[in-house]
Amino acid sequence: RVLDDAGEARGEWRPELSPDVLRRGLRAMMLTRAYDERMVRVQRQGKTSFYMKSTGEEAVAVAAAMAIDRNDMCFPTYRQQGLLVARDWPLRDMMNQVYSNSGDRLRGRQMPVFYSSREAGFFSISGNLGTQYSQAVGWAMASAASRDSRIAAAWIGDGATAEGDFHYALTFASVYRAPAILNIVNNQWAISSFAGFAGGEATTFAARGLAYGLPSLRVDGNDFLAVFAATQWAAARARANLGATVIELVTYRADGHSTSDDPSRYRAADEASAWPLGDPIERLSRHLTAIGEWDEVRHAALAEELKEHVREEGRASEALGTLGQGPQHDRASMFDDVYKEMPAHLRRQREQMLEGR
Amino acid sequence: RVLDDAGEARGEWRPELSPDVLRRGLRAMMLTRAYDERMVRVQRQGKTSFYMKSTGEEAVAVAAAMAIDRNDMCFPTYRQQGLLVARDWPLRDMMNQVYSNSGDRLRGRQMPVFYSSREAGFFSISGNLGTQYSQAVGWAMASAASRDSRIAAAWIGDGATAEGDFHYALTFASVYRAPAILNIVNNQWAISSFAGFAGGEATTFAARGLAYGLPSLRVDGNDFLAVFAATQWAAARARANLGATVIELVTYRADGHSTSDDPSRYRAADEASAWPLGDPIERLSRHLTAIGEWDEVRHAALAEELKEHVREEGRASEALGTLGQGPQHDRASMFDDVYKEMPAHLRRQREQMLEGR
Amino acid sequence: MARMNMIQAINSAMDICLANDQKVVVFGQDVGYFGGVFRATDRLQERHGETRVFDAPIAEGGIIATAVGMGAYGMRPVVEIQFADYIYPGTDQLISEAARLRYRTAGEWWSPITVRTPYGGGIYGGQTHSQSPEGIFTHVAGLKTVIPSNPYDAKGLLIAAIEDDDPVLFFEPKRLYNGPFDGHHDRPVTAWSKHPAGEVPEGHYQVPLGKAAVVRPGSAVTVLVYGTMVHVALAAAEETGIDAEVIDLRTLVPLDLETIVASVDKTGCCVIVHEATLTCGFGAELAALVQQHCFYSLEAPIERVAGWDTPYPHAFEWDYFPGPARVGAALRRAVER
Amino acid sequence: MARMNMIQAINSAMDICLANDQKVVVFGQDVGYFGGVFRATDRLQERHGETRVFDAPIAEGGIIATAVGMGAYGMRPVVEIQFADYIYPGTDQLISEAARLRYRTAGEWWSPITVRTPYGGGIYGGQTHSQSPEGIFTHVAGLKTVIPSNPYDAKGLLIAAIEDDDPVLFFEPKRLYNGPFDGHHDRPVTAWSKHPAGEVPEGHYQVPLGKAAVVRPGSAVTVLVYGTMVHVALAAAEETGIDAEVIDLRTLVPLDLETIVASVDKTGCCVIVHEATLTCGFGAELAALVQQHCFYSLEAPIERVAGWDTPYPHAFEWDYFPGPARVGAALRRAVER
Ligand SMILES: Cc1ncc(C[n+]2csc(CCOP(=O)(O)OP(=O)(O)O)c2C)c(N)n1
Ligand SMILES: Cc1ncc(C[n+]2csc(CCOP(=O)(O)OP(=O)(O)O)c2C)c(N)n1
Ligand SMILES: [Mg+2]
Ligand SMILES: [Mg+2]
Repeated sequence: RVLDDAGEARGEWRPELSPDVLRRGLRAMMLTRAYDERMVRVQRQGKTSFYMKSTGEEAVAVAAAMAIDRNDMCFPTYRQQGLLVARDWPLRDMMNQVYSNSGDRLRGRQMPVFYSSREAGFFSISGNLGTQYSQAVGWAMASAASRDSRIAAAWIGDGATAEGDFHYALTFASVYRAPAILNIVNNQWAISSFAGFAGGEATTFAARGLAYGLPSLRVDGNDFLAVFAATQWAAARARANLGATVIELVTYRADGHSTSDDPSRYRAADEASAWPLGDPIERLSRHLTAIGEWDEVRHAALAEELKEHVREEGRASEALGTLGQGPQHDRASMFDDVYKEMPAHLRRQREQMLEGR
Repeated sequence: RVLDDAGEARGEWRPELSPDVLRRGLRAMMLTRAYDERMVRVQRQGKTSFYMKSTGEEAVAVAAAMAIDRNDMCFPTYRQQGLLVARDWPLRDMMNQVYSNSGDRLRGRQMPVFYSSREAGFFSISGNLGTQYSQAVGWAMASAASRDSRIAAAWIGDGATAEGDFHYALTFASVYRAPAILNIVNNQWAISSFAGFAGGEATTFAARGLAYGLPSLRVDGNDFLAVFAATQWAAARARANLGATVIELVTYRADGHSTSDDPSRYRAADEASAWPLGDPIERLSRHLTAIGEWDEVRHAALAEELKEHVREEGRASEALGTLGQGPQHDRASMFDDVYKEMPAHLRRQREQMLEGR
Repeated sequence: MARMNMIQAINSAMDICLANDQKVVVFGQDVGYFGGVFRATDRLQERHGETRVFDAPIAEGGIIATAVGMGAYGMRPVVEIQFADYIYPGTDQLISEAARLRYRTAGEWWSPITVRTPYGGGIYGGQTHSQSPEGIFTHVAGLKTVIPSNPYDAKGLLIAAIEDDDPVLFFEPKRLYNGPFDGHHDRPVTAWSKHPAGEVPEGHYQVPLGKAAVVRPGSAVTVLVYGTMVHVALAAAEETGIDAEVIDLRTLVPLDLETIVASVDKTGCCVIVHEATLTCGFGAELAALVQQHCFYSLEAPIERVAGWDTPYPHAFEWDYFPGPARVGAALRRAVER
Repeated sequence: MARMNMIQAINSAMDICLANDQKVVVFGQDVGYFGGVFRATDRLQERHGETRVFDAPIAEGGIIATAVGMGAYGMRPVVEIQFADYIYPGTDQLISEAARLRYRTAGEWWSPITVRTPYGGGIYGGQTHSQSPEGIFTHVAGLKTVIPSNPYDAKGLLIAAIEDDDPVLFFEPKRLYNGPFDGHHDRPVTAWSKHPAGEVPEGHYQVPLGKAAVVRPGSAVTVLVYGTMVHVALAAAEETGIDAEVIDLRTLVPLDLETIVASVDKTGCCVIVHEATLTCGFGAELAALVQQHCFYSLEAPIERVAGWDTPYPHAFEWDYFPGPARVGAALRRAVER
């Protein structure tokens, strides 16, 4: 932890960051939150089927994205949309995916928020928890074997650490010294069950890394500066071919698991309002204010600007359709990309569908 | 480690064991080795298809079996035949399994050495590495839930710790405080690859347990007294409902992986003869001699007696058949036990086989 | 008698088994305190305690592995895999262990586990919340596979599965939880409360494993279905006016071949419908068996209507889902021979 | 031209791909320094270095997962699963990831991995060293499944698989490694060196995926086989003197349906043989397709000869293995209609 309650940055882990960089981080976190808020609204309006927010966890993704290189490869979960935002990926493209509309690069195939962007170095999100974590290590092994300086950064939730892929990732990362940053996002909840059900009570998640001989850090995930500093350190190690680092990011899922979830059924109503660890956005803006680089007027203005920006992007995306209203891609396209070339049996099936058989 | 090179027992972990108990342990280890030697010979003679020795690892199984209760449940790998021997299970019954003969309780269904004995508290050995480890934790959870004082003891090889089941076992054991002893048999080899390929270079296997909040011990697996003491301690913890303990047993696979293996292809010829950590049998007999409870004459006599015993048991078992010569169970029995009651389609298939269709 | 939807019927089955047999335990992700993401275990922890109904780590492999171990101890674990799409990390323990334990020990040990898991599409779940993987497990000797299509059967079959001494995979058609959805996604679904099969006894009863049900007698064509497709087939029969005999298999393994053969010998043709992808789906086995046993009474090729051989596409759910139109067309082709 | 057994042919295929394409890497348990428990990767580490040919931890799930990640990076990983019986911990990464990556990203990413694994019985391997799990993977859209039956095809198909941009499962009939075993376990096996298909070019060539081979032309009955069963079927044809047309499928998915249909339309009957358990094996799909496409030319029920629906029993290997006697009996039944 670098930022204290007063917004002061303390300790040796305090990174040297210019006010501009800090403001960029603040902006990306605020934009991520504004985006989340709009998308939940449009989901309620029936414009799409599902949505997942990252409220309270914006620093985990945004600070990490800013601490690694633009072309390092990210293997995220469904709660790191902040990576795309921090990498200035167009919101309208993300919205097109959420709407499965005619502009969706994924051609309406994936559930909302399962983004993919090769260009943004953002690996395809799988609905299956944990699988990306071990894949990231494979990607990093390949990068190292190719004498490529790019590293891989992966994220996994506290709950998903119980999957075999977590164990595979740490084992292979240790055995092959993979240049990877293995982030564990401990937001204290896995849908309705708290982190203890992944073994997070008996010890920390960071401790897991040590058991494989991997240096491991445990940081305040709502502290932009701390996340940035830890990630920067891990990235430098990986690039120096010193291998992988495990980073546990302690944060808090401030909202429901998804639009299909009702947290009031399993956690105290006031727990969220108490907001353990505080709001990462507030904390960074307090710090900027403390160092005289920010104030309420600018904050309010920025909030307004971002809200307007999200609205515009939303209009642009909805012009390309929504899941509720369409338009969408041509349904016949659903037979493409199962294989590189469409085999005969899929051509037959496409015919059948078009003939209504 | 309790036994030093001179055969002296030192340190606070030194268990209070009567010379009789030690002699029983020595006998079981020597019998296990004599058994292994004969079975490899008969395999070479074509009397069965396959065999796996535990040479050099006898203490791992025998001392553990003696340190837990007779009705605690063991979930072994294929290298803990010493458990059955230490529990005085008839060798001829084990041989019947190896021969898949008419006396084989498993009705010729399993490959040699994949023993199973409910009566001996020895769980069915699976060909699939690691699966028994997580099952043992489930068994232990059930025992605890049933307020049963029996505990589970499981074994896994260094190589197999890389499987997901290892991670599941430690996670569930930690979350549910399962009364289990989780042994990791680090014999430094996994067929041709050394323990480093399971991440055993960067750290110890015992360290894995700590990462899940489980107390973990690392013991000299060729030291009968050390294995006994560690197991006894872990068993007491489990029975007091303090949860699971991880024990790494450092030992050495003194021979090939199996009769299908040729270690000269992947490890130095003299490595085995150097015998890292020494021979557990020699070390215990040296200790007994040091305390004036054993001598060469008695040792030689015992060796002779055991050899004769194995020969007799072999004759008794071979009278019931060998894989090469038969007799075996009725082949129609191969349709039994797929389900509790044989469904129609299997009855049809059995008919077909008998009619040669 | 009470009126129950499918979730309530499934909940009641577990509730009764927990009450009748101390050896029954229920666990899985979010099933304990929360009562399951589909509410199937609602209140069970409250009623039966935390040691018998509890939450599990997110490790399907570990859930099934520990269930197998508990089964070996002598318990009857009932585990929930939150979505059938997530069962794959558990395949090794299911195929290599649960299915084979009795065989490899010649009956010395066995694993009487029940694995409940919601399957099938129709809820905009995309490729990872819509799959029908039953065909993978029906290939595995030693496993039983059960798929109910209504509350009455769901409760009776689940009780039978839990009380059965073999490992049973119990696939729950999630699209049917609230009502007999017939594939007309543009129309409101009638609630189970208005359906005869929504009449469910409160107490203990079994619907035997391995017995199919003729849910619509007919003479023109035999339709083999299970789960969600039962109601789609019934709708297609009504809408085409074709006198189809609709057979709800209910149990895939062991299969009620007699009922199938008797029907096809009578009708002379057969349409098979499932939501799983076509190639190597359970329909392939059905077609192989029907042509083998009814070869001389078949008057037309057996038709398979199934999910296309692609992942389940989020936006094109209703082009993927084998609805009444496709099934109706197949019925027509079958009778217009 | 050189004389190679199947292991040498497979080794040569990997050797050539490693030499031609820096993006090819080979790894798996014991494949590096040791050269594989079946010697398939013998000397490859020596020739191509430890970063391109290496040992892996005992974690099939991790092996396939890291291969998928390497594939996403742009490499062409070729991994070995030591026995097909141990592929199950990798099913999630194969089914949920490798098979779907291209689809779910609309072609933005893909996973050109090749998974080699020895399958089938006949070596007294019992239930955990004898399985034929191909039918589980042929159900999965996005995967290709290849099974060679001789050294020439093995090399050409493996090169094609490695150079293919889709994930390919390459099942190697371990009983054929040393010779064309025909099921007569009581007779010596003739070595590949005495078999025409043991003539293998030293250099690079492909046998295209998706093309079957008519290995024995005939007019009386069509026999559909792959892997070990090719030689069993040929033996059965010779021994019964029945003029069978034996088709070696070579690739199961995508399937060469044309060749199959043309043959059955000609012969009027069809026998399908595989070693995998009968129920829901790949033979079920073949039977379903043949009856659908050849209904009006079929003169007798399609026969399936397969492994019994039990685990592979160690002591009764030869009662389990579908040998020439069983296949011959099926041929007779087919022609004596
Ligand atoms: C293999 C698998 N099992 C179960 C699920 C269902 N599921 C989706 S999210 C979730 C909880 C994940 O919790 P955590 O890993 O802590 O991530 P968080 O949602 O807190 O960010 C579960 C159980 C899944 N998607 N994949
Ligand atoms: C799931 C699985 N993968 C691979 C194998 C093949 N295999 C059998 S033993 C073995 C080596 C195991 O090494 P280790 O766990 O250290 O046990 P040890 O043989 O040294 O006692 C391997 C890879 C297997 N039996 N099961
Ligand atoms: Mg979480
Ligand atoms: Mg070992």
